[in-house]
Amino acid sequence: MDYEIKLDIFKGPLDLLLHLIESNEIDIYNIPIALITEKYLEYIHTLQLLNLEGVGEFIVMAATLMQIKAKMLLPQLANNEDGEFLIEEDDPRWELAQKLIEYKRIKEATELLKQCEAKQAQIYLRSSGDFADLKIGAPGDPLKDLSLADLMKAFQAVLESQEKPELDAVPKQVVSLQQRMAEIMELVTQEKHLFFCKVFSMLQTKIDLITCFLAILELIKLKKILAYQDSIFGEIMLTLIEEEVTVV
Amino acid sequence: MNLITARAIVEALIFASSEPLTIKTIAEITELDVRTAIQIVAELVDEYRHQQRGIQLLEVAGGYQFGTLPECAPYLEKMQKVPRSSGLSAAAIETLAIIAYKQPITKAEIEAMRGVSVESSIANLVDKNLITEVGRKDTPGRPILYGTTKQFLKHFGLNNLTELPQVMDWEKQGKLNFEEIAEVKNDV
Amino acid sequence: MNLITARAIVEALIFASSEPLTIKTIAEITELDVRTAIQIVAELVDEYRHQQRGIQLLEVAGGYQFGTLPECAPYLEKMQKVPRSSGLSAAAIETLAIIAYKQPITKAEIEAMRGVSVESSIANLVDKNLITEVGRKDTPGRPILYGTTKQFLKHFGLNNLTELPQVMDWEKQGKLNFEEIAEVKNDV
Repeated sequence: MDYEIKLDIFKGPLDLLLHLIESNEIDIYNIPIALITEKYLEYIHTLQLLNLEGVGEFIVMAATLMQIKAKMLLPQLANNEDGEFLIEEDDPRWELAQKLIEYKRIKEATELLKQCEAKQAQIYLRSSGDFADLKIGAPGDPLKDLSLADLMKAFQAVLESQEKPELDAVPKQVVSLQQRMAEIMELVTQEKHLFFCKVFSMLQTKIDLITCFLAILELIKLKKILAYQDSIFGEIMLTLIEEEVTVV
Repeated sequence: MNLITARAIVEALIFASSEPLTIKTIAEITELDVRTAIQIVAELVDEYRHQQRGIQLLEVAGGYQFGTLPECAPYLEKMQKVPRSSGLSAAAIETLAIIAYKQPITKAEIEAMRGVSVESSIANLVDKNLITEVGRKDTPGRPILYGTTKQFLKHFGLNNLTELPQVMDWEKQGKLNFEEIAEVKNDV
Repeated sequence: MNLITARAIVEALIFASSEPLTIKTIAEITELDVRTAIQIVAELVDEYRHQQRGIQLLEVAGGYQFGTLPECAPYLEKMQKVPRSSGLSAAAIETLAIIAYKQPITKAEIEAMRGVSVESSIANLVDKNLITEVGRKDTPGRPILYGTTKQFLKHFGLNNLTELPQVMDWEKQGKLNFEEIAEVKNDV
């Protein structure tokens, strides 16, 4: 149990390594690789005994450490044929040191971020409570508050907005298409700009509605009238085509 | 805790609470006696009322809660309708709904249903990885067919599209209507 | 709409919005010009600051939002009906720190820096909407690039990424400057 807590403390091999370096007051640019490897392996051994998850990553680092240790044992001249001084980058520990320094900064950044979080946690925002109806989609997650029911509702709304005339079981012809067309022509001539929905407002039966709709379509097709909208969601208007005007 | 900070605390409590806050709870949390709590709340109600604010402190369901002034409602409604840079607009949701139920579907087919251009809705939905190109329709111009993505399914917790809740059998009804309309036309 | 009611409306809008409200949106809804909107918001911020209230008007994630004073936190904690965001695991916050300071960055790059797999951290952070895909890196396999979200700014009480606290000698190594990231974000 005790070790499980320790594993949680070290967020990874670099974290552990950094801990070993700092607790032993070691210069990050001059790591006594043999000593550190030994200490590191000790810790890994305990982890393995406990057979905990995430040990693999610690073992990869152990292998790296041992590789560095081996390189350190090679005569330095092997890499330095021209007899120049070793530059820092040629030190087998260079890369590890860089990683550790970078990781130290990450830890610092993490600490700073945690402080921001703690500070922000002191500030309570208004709970949406009463304003559920004024919910505004959260950024980043476009679907955040969108449920399947909302999606269905949206689709239903589209369906309902569709021309969906239902017919009486036995269609009875009240006004013929020709008659209706003539009527509409008269209306449009009178009013110049006629609301599409107004044409239907006087009609009662479904069959009348359909006939009327077909009459409008027919008139549009014949280029007698023009249907247009002022804005995308605006009312559909009907107007008389005087001469040659493109039909929408 | 002097009276001024007590007032601030009470204000903060009511503000942050998801439910109307009772005097009893306020007194309990602030460790004030009930009479002082009542007095503080009354003062707050008054203050908000007389400062021509957009917020008021209301007594609701036996507790206190902040709310906006009724006069501001038209603006709040407007806010709801303002398309947010990152959320989906009502138009985009509608387009998404059509694609979900009617896929694969072309832009022109969606536009025919919605009656408006869906160019930007589609771009937005593709961008958010909710819909994607699924092929080309075998009609002149070979228009792009759109369908929903895996991410779409994931969000709604669906395993596949057959799990979409049923909406009244519209396809069938649509056809039926057209046939009937055709009949009417023939009768003319 | 005179100035006093405009102020009330702006106050109501910010109050009712569940998200920080930008000046742009405020101006749009109220039909005020941007300068007037800025002035009104600044006045409101000042008013709240100087009235010893329990609520303050905060600038967060590029917008304005009401929040309680930190001094009230001990009392709010006592209140049960207050939803609190769940904390992040130590591993997740470390991954998040790397992404915040080094964005845009790929999973492999983060793993190289942390020395451990960050698969689950990333899934967790994406899930919490703190990070998101911001693009693809132009390298073999075109790996996903991650960046922080507006929710991230909100969670940490930052107005924008330049407000991230400085880490010595670190920012310089970032591949993109923050203004560029901000631009990319706004386009998403």
